[in-house]
Amino acid sequence: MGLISWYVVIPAATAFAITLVPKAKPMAIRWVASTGGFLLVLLSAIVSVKYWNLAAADIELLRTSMFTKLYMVEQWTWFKSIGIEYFVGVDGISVLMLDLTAIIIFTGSLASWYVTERPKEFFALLYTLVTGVFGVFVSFDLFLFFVFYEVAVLPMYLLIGIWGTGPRNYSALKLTLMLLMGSAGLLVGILALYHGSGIHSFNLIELSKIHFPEAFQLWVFPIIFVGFGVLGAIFPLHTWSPDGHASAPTAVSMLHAGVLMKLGGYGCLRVAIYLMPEGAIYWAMFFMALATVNILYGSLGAIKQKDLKYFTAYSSVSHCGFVLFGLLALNLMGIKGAVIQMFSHGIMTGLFFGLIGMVYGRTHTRMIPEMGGLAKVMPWLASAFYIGGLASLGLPGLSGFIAESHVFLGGFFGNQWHDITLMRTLTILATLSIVVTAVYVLRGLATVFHSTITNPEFEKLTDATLPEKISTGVLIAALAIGGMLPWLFVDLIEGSIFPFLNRLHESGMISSL
Amino acid sequence: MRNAWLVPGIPFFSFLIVGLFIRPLSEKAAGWVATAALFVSAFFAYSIAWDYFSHFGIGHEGPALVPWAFEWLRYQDHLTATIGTLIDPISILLMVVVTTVSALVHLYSIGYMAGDDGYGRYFTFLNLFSFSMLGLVVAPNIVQMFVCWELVGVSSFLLIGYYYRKPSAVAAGKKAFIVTRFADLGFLIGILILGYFGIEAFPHIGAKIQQEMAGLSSIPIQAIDFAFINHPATAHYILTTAGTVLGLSTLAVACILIFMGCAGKSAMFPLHIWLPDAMEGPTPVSALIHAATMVVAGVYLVARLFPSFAAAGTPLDVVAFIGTFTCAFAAIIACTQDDIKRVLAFSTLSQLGYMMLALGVATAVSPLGHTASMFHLFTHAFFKALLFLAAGALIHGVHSNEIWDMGGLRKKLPVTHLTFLAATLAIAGVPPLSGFFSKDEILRAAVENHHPIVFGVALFVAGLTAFYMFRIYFISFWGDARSEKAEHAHEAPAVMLIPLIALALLAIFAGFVPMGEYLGTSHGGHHGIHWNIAIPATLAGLIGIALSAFMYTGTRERYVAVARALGGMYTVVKNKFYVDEVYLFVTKNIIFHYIARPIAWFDRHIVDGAINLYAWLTGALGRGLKPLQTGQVQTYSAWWISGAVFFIILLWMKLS
Amino acid sequence: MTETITTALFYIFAASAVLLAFALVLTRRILRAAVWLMGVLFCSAAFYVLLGAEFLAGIQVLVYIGGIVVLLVFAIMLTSSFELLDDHPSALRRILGILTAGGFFAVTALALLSTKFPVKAYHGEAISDVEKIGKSLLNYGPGGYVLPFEVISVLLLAALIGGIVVARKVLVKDPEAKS
Amino acid sequence: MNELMTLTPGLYHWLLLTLLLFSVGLYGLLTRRNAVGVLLSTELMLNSAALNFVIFNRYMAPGFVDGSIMAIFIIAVAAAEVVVAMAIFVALLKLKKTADVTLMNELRG
Repeated sequence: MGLISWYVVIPAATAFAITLVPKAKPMAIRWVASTGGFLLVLLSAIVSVKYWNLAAADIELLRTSMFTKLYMVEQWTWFKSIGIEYFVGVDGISVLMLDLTAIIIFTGSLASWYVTERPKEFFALLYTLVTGVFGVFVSFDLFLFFVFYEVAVLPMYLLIGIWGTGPRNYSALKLTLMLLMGSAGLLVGILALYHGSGIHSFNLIELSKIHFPEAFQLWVFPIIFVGFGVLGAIFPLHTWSPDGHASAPTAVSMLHAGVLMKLGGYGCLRVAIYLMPEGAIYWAMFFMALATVNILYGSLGAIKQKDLKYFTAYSSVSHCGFVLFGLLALNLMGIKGAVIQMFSHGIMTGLFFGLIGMVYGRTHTRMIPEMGGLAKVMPWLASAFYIGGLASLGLPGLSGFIAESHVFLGGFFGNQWHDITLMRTLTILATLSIVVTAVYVLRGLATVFHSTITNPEFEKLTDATLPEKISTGVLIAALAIGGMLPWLFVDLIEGSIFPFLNRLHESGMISSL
Repeated sequence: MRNAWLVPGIPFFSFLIVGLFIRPLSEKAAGWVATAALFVSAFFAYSIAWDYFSHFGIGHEGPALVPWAFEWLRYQDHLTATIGTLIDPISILLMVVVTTVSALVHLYSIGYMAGDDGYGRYFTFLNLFSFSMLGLVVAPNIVQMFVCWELVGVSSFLLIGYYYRKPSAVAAGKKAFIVTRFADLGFLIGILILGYFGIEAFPHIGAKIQQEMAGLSSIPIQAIDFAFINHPATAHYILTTAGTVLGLSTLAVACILIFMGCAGKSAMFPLHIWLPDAMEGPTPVSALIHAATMVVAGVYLVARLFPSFAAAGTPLDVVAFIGTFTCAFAAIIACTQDDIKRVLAFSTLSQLGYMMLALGVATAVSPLGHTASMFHLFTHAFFKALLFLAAGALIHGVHSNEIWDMGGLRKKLPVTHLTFLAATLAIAGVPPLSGFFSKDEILRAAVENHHPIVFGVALFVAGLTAFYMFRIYFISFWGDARSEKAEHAHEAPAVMLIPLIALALLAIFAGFVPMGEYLGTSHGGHHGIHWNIAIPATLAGLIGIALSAFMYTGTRERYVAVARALGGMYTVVKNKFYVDEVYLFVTKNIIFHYIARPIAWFDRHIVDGAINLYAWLTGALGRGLKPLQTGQVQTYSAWWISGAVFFIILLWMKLS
Repeated sequence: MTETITTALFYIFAASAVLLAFALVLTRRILRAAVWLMGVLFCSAAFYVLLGAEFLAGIQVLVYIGGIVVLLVFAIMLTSSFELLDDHPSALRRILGILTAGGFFAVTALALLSTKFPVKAYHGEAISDVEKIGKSLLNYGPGGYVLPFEVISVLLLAALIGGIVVARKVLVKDPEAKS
Repeated sequence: MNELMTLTPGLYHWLLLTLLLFSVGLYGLLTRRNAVGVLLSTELMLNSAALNFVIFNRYMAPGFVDGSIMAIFIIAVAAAEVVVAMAIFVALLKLKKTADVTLMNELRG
């Protein structure tokens, strides 16, 4: 069993181990969960280093190749008759995503240290969910990809339904139904690809060798893109995100906003754009306009939010808009920016939701107007919140800036298939968001943390405890390293983005002939 | 030259060490370590200046070296953001100014902030600010400039909002950050344009420039380096190939957008509202950030991109116009303010207007304005920092900002009084002191480049400056103590006085530094004074002083009569022409009320509503079909038979 | 001559059967409806005779009228204590009933009339020769009905027991309800 | 359609007759509110069906007796059906205190 399969085995084993731990000892449950998380972080570190050495040699080769080069590949036939196989491997983009997920699940399980209500089922479900997410990022067989995708989406209903707060049944139901609606579209798309391709296999690499007829691509691309877009909170279908996150418990919204929404962006890139370049070129402008709406709409919507979680949910809708915007710029900087934004926004939202959970654990209210002057009482949490806020508004020195500068440059430089002035106006509209983000971040944080303490019993609140300090510390470190030393992972990604561009150029040539 | 990176490096490492390790241990030590770091960095700045000028000599344009740089972030092949240090005359000048003023302010803060509970946090942020300002000064490319630009903005936000328990301070911090952030939007779009056309031009002229610059920089020139952007070939390429936008050439549009960023940071007219409110922060912060260093960043950026501004032409006129207008506008308002720090803030605005208009009047052919602006920046940093620190000592003694609470402090705070007097004389442009020389250079530049209106306004403002500066001097130091607090005001502790005295000396002797020589832009090096400009300037100053002496020293309340005489005009000016209220109205009503709220409502009801409607529809459909199941056998059989009949008919039609 | 007599008899009995049927369906009082049913069954017994199935006519009268209808009348008498003896269906049910039944009648009539039935000439062969019926009932070769014969006996037994069980259980419970 | 023209009762006359009886029975089944009324209508329909067998036997297969046997079986089944129906009816009557079929709609949606 190679290194990569451990990514699926460890979380599944942790989930199983948690079910074995007796109900009476919640402490043991938390320790098992955290060790599971820690192992995953360790594993992702090893894999990243290993990938780094392996991939360094091939960057030149990849500049011209048409197919992503996978490393540490494992392949076993699963259903021979239909051509489904357990085909697992990793390339630059998935390594980054795996690191993100490992960090978020580790900090997530630490942040939910104080879940008192049935911790056993909570952590078991949490780790099944994460198994699904890991599975998606490593699998390169479309069917396996879809199976893990469903495993990632379904536990969400139970997690929000049981441990959530506020109108949890409504939002859990709404969230799951909308995501399933998206994945239904996805299934249609995948089957269309399977039948359209003529070869008898779901293998992504084999499928990428086939040139699908343009008419076929024109209708399959939007279905798959929207299928993933629902999870990436694309404009009209984003309403599940504010409600879903507002009623989800801390670790779940950390995982969901931090990682699951990245599944949407990752899927759009890996399946939609990779297999159907002409479709991507045809539909790019339409979805890019939607993404710009996403960006501005999300950030403007966040200004007037009263509840901290809605506030962050709208901001993550806006940041996910950046991911889609970057992807659709269809040039090197755009896609690279989108991938970095996936990583940096994942960490940021993880930090934000973790902190909101901790503040909620103390003040038992998430309404911004009701809170005030908390900085005096909990300086660590306040400064962590501020660092998260500054990262989200794209302060250089934190990873937000790297991603946003890439996306803006990508959007502004445009590509040879689309009208440059249209892309530039969309980019300038997107840049407006850095001001609007600054407005709502500072407004929100200033009211919550600064000026005088609103109600007296906040005086007695305590600052962060050790597990909380570790989880926020790890996340802040990831943000800072991502921001100050970008060359560590930017080359990691560039190698695996060139194939996407070569396929676009090559197919662009054909469609323009 | 190799250790140029130490100048920004030391404050950065001391920021990390103090912030993470020393602050939790002992606040006192944090203060001293931070100050020591700044002094060491100042020492290195001086040594670099010394090496540079001894190596390349003075009197001619020194080369722009990039002795140390590393590849930070690779966007595209020739578009790599490097982090490095660019050493050339103006960056050395800025380095010297920033490190000196910052070191002295750190020393001063030890006294001023003693006993404050956020003491360690204050020094950490001050170090962060010094690092980002120095990073900005030595930036070799426009991306590092933008990165440090934002970091400077954040540290000013953190420092203004230092007293976070005071809602007004928090609001002021927020306002400052958002306004500068809005201005940085222009800067960012300017970078995007320059980056795009830089990449387009690179294949054609990149190789030639790289080869030219080979000796100077340790790594190959990228498309966003200043050396590349300012190169005449690039400007020529952009002017010829890139199209025009709204009638202006693309280079002009880029430069104007970048100037928007500078206007935000240097608080030029439309974006000046945040500077007066920024006085909420501690006084040393105002002295360092909002007088000497951060606000001049805008002027420095325009100076840094001067060749492309000059090549594009129209942006320089915009700079000149905005500079002159702000200069006059701020000076008028300064005459009516009561809070000593607000007066100094508006005077800074006006002096920045001076620097901008000096740059605006300069042209590629006769860059005298460019030198004058840099010289004024040099001298202004010292006497304005001194003014703020002295005001700090006053506030420290009298515990109130209002000048009307002070009075007759001559005897109680002698050292502060003398240093304050020296600075006021300097800013008023009285001959022997530094203000006179730099203002004279600016006026000469205005005259030589045939800008009579600018010269007239500058002259008028020189008088106004003298007037409002001596107004606060006479009110706070002369006459008798107006409030009991002023009665037992006490002199500031020694650690605060040393920086005052040092700055006073600098303010007095800075004028004699032959700036033209160093910046290598004054032809023939005749540095002498041009009497045909000096006399009217000094006269204007003296008239101003006399006028304010007449109004504010006498026992009778002459200024009340004048205020009443001006009537409505006076109140309008006192309320800063209601610009703040306009901004507040726009943001509060227009943006929050008419855009953000409807979007939040729209999202909650329409988009969300659509999804809920869809859910309700399926439910309603289900409920609709329910009555079909009546439970009575007969209805079922009736349905059954009519169904059979229907199909038989269908079959019948099909068969026949 | 016998031809015209049979035609006349056919029309008499047909008319009376239809009238009785309509009466059965439309009367308000159930008891009367039972009597009309008896009348219809007598007419159909006559039809059997007209068709040459005398044996069947006998069975019809004996079993059907004698047994089943008597049982029905007996049941009606037993439940006469309950108020709903007269039955007046609402207008809507009537219309629906007419429509459905009419529709059915029209469609089936059309279908019957439009199909060509291979009618064979009838030369007086007995269609209900008792000896032949008896033989075929017990004949277990091809065309024999021994299996259905056995099954029908089982069915009758089951119905008998079922009827008693369902009815008796209620009676037992009934006394408590009464007291 | 033209066989109907002659007066002497041919196959189609008989078929129309039984069909009419069956439809009247159907009408009764659908509209009767009293359970027994429904039973009576079903008896009528069963009887017309048995009649049909005999008719077809007479006109289509004179030599055979299958039609009559089927008629006999129908009568047997009708008997069984009535017994069970009446038992249920009596039980329901005791339980619901009414014979009105329309009230017995517990199984509605």
